[in-house]
Amino acid sequence: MSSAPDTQDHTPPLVRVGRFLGDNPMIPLLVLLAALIGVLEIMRPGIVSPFWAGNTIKFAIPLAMLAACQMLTMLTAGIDLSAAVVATVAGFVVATVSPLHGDGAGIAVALLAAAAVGLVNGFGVGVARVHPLIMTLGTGLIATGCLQVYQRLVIATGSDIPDMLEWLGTGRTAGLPNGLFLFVPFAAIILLGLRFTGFGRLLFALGSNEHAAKLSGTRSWQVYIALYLLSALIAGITGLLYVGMIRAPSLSLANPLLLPSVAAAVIGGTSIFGGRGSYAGAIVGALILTVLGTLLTLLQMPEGARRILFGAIILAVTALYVRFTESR
Amino acid sequence: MTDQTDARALLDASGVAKSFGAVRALTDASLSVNAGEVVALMGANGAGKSTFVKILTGALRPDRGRVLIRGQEARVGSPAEARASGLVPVYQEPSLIPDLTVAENLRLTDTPVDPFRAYVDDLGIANLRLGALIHSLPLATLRIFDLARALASDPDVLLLDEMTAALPTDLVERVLKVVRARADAGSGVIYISHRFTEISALCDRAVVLRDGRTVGDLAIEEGVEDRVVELMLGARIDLGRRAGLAHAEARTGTPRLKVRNLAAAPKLTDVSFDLHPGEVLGVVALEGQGQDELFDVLSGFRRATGGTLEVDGTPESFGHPADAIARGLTFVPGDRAHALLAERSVRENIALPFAARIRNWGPLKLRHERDRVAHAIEKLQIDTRAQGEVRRLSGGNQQKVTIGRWLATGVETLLLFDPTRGIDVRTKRQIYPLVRELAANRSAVLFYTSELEEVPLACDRAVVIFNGRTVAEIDASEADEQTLMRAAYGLAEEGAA
Amino acid sequence: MSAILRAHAWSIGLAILFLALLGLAKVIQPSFGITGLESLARAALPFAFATAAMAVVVIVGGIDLSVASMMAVASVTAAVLMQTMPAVPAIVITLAAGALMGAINGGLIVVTRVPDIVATLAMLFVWEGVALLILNAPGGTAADWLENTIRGSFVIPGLPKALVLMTVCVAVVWVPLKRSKLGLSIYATGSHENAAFRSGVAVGKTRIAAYAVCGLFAAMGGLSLTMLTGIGEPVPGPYLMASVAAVVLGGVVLGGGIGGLLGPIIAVFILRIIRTILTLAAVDPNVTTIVEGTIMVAVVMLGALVMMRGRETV
Amino acid sequence: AQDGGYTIGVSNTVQGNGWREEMICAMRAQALSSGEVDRLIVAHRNTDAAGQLEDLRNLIEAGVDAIVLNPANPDALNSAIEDAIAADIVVVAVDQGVTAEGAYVVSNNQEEYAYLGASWLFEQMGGEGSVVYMRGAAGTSADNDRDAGFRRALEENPGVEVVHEVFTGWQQDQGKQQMFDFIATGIPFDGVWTSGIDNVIVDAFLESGAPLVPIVGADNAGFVAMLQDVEGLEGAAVTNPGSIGGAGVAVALNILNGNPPEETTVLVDPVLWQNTTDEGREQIANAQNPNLDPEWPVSVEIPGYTTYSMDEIIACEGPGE
Ligand SMILES: Nc1ncnc2c1ncn2[C@@H]1O[C@H](COP(=O)(O)OP(=O)(O)OP(=O)(O)O)[C@@H](O)[C@H]1O
Ligand SMILES: Nc1ncnc2c1ncn2[C@@H]1O[C@H](COP(=O)(O)OP(=O)(O)OP(=O)(O)O)[C@@H](O)[C@H]1O
Ligand SMILES: [Mg+2]
Ligand SMILES: [Mg+2]
Repeated sequence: MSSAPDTQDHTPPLVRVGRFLGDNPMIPLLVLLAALIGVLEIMRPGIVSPFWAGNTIKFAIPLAMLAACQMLTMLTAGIDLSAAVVATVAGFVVATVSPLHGDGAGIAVALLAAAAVGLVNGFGVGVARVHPLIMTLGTGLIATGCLQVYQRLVIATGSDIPDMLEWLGTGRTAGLPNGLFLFVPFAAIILLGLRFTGFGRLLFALGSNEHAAKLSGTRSWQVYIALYLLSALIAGITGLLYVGMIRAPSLSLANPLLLPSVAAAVIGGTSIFGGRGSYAGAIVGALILTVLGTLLTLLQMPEGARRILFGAIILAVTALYVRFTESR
Repeated sequence: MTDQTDARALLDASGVAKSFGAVRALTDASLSVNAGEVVALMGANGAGKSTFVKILTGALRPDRGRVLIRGQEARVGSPAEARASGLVPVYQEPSLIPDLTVAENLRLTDTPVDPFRAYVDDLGIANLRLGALIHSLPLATLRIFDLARALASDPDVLLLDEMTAALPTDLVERVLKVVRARADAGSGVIYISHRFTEISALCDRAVVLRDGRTVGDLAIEEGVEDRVVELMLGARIDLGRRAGLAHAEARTGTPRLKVRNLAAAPKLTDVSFDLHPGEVLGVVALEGQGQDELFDVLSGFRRATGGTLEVDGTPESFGHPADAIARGLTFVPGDRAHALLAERSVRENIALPFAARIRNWGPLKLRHERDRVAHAIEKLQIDTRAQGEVRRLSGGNQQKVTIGRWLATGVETLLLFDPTRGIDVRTKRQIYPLVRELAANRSAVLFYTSELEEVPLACDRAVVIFNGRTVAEIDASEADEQTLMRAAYGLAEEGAA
Repeated sequence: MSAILRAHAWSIGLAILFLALLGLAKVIQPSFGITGLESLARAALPFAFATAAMAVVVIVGGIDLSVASMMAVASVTAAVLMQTMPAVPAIVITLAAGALMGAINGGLIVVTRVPDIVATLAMLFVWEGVALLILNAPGGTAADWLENTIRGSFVIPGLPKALVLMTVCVAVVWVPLKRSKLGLSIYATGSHENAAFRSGVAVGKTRIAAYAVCGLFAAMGGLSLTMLTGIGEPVPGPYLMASVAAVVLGGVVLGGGIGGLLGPIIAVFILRIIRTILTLAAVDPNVTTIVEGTIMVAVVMLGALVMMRGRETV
Repeated sequence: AQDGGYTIGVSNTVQGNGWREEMICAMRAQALSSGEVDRLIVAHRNTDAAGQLEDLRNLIEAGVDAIVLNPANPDALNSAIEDAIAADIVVVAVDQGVTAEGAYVVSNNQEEYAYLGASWLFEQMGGEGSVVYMRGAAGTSADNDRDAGFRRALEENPGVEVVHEVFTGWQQDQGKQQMFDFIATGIPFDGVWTSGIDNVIVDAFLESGAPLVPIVGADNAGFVAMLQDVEGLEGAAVTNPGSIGGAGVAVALNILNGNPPEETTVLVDPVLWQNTTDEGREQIANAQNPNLDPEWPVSVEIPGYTTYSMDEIIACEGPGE
């Protein structure tokens, strides 16, 4: 993507600021987030309160978790389009199995279902060498079909969401959503895992140059299977959290989160061509999208104009980010 | 220098500067070339040669500097514009489009086919297929096509960036002849290479870059090499002597590698040799004699179709490079694009093999990694100014990273495929002792090189492959270029080892 | 000859698969015949244009997630215009609007240097919004004669007019383009952008042109929706994922530089006939979704396998 | 094997929401319980009007005797419907009307649905104050019809103003988040009208601790349960039975058997159950069904049309399964 001739800035201070921001890509993202919050506060004075912050974080958590699926797979130049469906499946399954067999069994079955999709994805991508986009699109369809078949069997069982998940999804501790009890350790594992484990290294390596990784002794199919399994499990856990949060196990529960999860990852600086990305960026990306959603909900204008604004802001945010971080 | 910037100058650049973020690739580079002249652009790895060429041909925009074409101030904004004003480059990395055919690549640059065909012929590539897809062709052929395409577009100034680095000796000779003829016909040529034999055979003048600055402009004459090297490196070094090699021990006991009648269809038909611990075995071959296949088989990238391979006395057949690595065979490929994680740091590139196995997927041993990587960087003198992303390193430094990886890991058997390709003279002189040192520590090294002069400098003996078969085994003490060349052309008397 | 065969091996394989599936449809429903083919061609129309649109940008090394949204804009634009003006100028304006939308997408990608997938994801919302502003509920109208241009057979029975129209529309744009220098530049840019730039290709302009062609095809897709339904619908249909799937099934490589339009369009027909067959066989609709997903994955897997074999023996 | 031995085709363009799933199950149950249907071919997926045209033509190809469809749009499907009628296939549109000549319509009255609920809500608010208007999916026919009904009620209550209008896209998570967002602004309001995304709205109040205001929703199991159980919630459920699909199948069979309805359009008018009167509470208690999927409407039958039992619709099995 870097073939256009350079347009070098001649003003040294600007260059220096640009270089600094380029080395710390989180800063422009955080500035953009702060700017959006500022606009929101100006638009609706008084809205930015601890209560609002709690809400925003609460809704950003599942998005950020699904964005982890996208970010991790994108590191290897892949994508996981089945993530949202897997989350939905997990949410629906836990809500329908728990009343019959207990909460533990519900959660276990839900995660097993998620893992099954992940294994199939990993096999398809890593062994059969199907393009991840097609593979996960296909398994997403298959999982949706299976969910529909399954729901016909459980119409009469009713649904019940395990208390633990409701506590996690809707409860607050000291004003902050309980989801953070899940999310903070989760984010820490992803952040540290990417930097300081061999597996993390391999994800970057596969995305950057699979041939080189092979040359160095990596059996890439092992990495792919582990990766897509991991991604599906993350999606499954997200589904559990989400059903606890929305408390309505619908057949399309988390599906609307698919495109936003991709957006959150790429706004956060993950390259879909692999080899580059950070989870911290994806988390901020999820927050930006959530705040943007609020902003637009509260803007009273025709729905069409709202969507145009949404798209335009996403584009502007990423364009600015690209400007800042591209050290040329 | 002023006397050369007369109206005769086809191209005259001065005061060119270019920074990439914090890296100042060029600070004050200048160069001029006249009609009928071949000017060598010389400098150590990372001196800024490629960057200079890219600026002259519009692939990069300079921060500062002035470029005159035939005395006229020119602003070359893109490679297309450069072509239009008669500046035609062959870049260090192939610039042919991988998924298009040869013919389509020609059409893309409006290159006439007939002269192209004629040049390809002159350059020694037989049976040109215009319908062949670029990505199916070997690197050396692509370099030749790149050059023939440039020549066919009838350039005023031809800029060749390490055009010959990936070529075997026979093709290099032809390239030199054709380029010389082109200059004699009135073009100006800017020629980049790290090989002094080529420079003295071809060039009229040498412009030397050091750290992005032009530090010399001298006529090529007897004994100029020392002067150039001194300018390039800012210090004296010794050329062309076997750098205090310890002699290999007697070749007794089980060989590390025992290769018998190895074949990999279609090119490799019958190769046999032994490689013992503590020795460096050279492999000599012209382009396309099966040496690529040999290294692929040994490194686990493809299975042999015949013959046997024994490692420390046990027969092996590798299905994956991981198998080869598990048996201690590590491979440095010729094409660094295949070996590097372009967007990742030098450190991650070097440490890559550490994480490969499932049992190393857990937490990294950071201390250990840091030490090993630092050691490799120091041994190879890798220029780490742009270490955040390997693709920002100069070509030569990228090459060093591919070798450094295995130095950091520790090796039993190292398979080196043309490791000094595009590496500057100083580093080469560092690599030979390094290879010797590995051997001294009871590693075994298989060393293919396209530069015959390297064989006596680094190897204990050499096997020569011709037409997919080993046709000669020559001891280092007898391995002068003449002998090797005769054998490589299949003219040797001796039978296979 | 054999070179041509090899170059189109994938498309030929797909065509054989399609014919086999047609045969299967006939077996399941013996009355399946000319009207069946006509319905199939009509059903394939919007998908084929969406797929052609997607294929062009995938070949140039990008992707356009806003294809379905641009189709919606074109559909409502045409339906609204035809309320007040004759069909021909309305169609011309719609096509121009499509090319403009595509060029805007491409221009934004080139100027902002935002990766294609993000930029077009953002534009997906923008065009969706534009469609809603033009028409906030399904409405508008289409000239009556338009429907007849895709209804029935052309000259010989069994050659659906819809198929003829689609072939003509795609060919008129694509064939000259592919033969031109611009077409070559599109493939070059998709294959290796840096090498293309160094070979003198104006990479940015090429990319914008490819997106403009994508927009043009998307507008044709939108028009075909209006022709099929007689109205304009502001909500994008399910054409985004379907077009990506067909493009990949059709042998175009995500990442660029390889493939054409023939394979993807045959792939569209395969995906459509599978649905017809499943309906004819009265398969449970939930199972239908599973079968569709499985077939998509299986075909690509099989293709990868065949390709691997092919490469080893060559 | 049974009396009629008919083949019936079903076409539906929204998959994965409880209302539509109930509609499909009602069709299956009615086809089975009628004993006159051999085969039910169901084309049930997420698609647009053009996709529904494809499905309709596939059903015609499959040689069905009747098609029961939930149209994506009243005007867009005419060409295929006309083809079907020309092929002597009985066409019955459910839930929404179609404009094609010769097609029968058994429809929930969407405009009335909105009008009824909104009128109750505005009355509950005392004819004045601010209302939060949570619509369905932008750009769809059903949402547009409901908007017309809502606006009519609004005109009749000049003291009421819409303080916040937003599209939920008929998505539970969106609706919930949007409600949270609005509660966070602190702007006061006196009532909420929802287009069927209802229980999550009540949830948003409960979770955020905001004081409850009157809420109008649909007769979804989850919401109806809340009307009964949630302390301090004033609300009303407007019926919008998904079982209309069963009625559609019944009407189609009647036509096939030579008993067409008098009018080609049969509108099923909605009923409102409120939890503020004793009578209403009784209706709610009767309708309530805690076992049902919370997204399913509790009015699983349409008296006079459907003949299946509760168990049969929940079994969701059609003939030949
Ligand atoms: N895109 C880039 N970003 C950052 N640094 C760069 C970039 N391109 C080149 N450099 C740096 O500029 C310096 C000069 O590089 P250049 O490629 O011109 O060297 P060179 O003289 O061609 O070396 P070699 O002989 O190894 O090819 C190097 O330090 C290199 O790392
Ligand atoms: N227009 C550009 N803007 C920014 N970076 C560029 C541009 N063109 C090339 N580069 C970068 O410069 C670096 C060196 O480029 P490349 O590898 O193509 O050069 P090269 O001719 O092979 O030189 P060398 O072998 O010295 O590296 C690469 O990282 C490449 O991405
Ligand atoms: Mg260089
Ligand atoms: Mg360089």
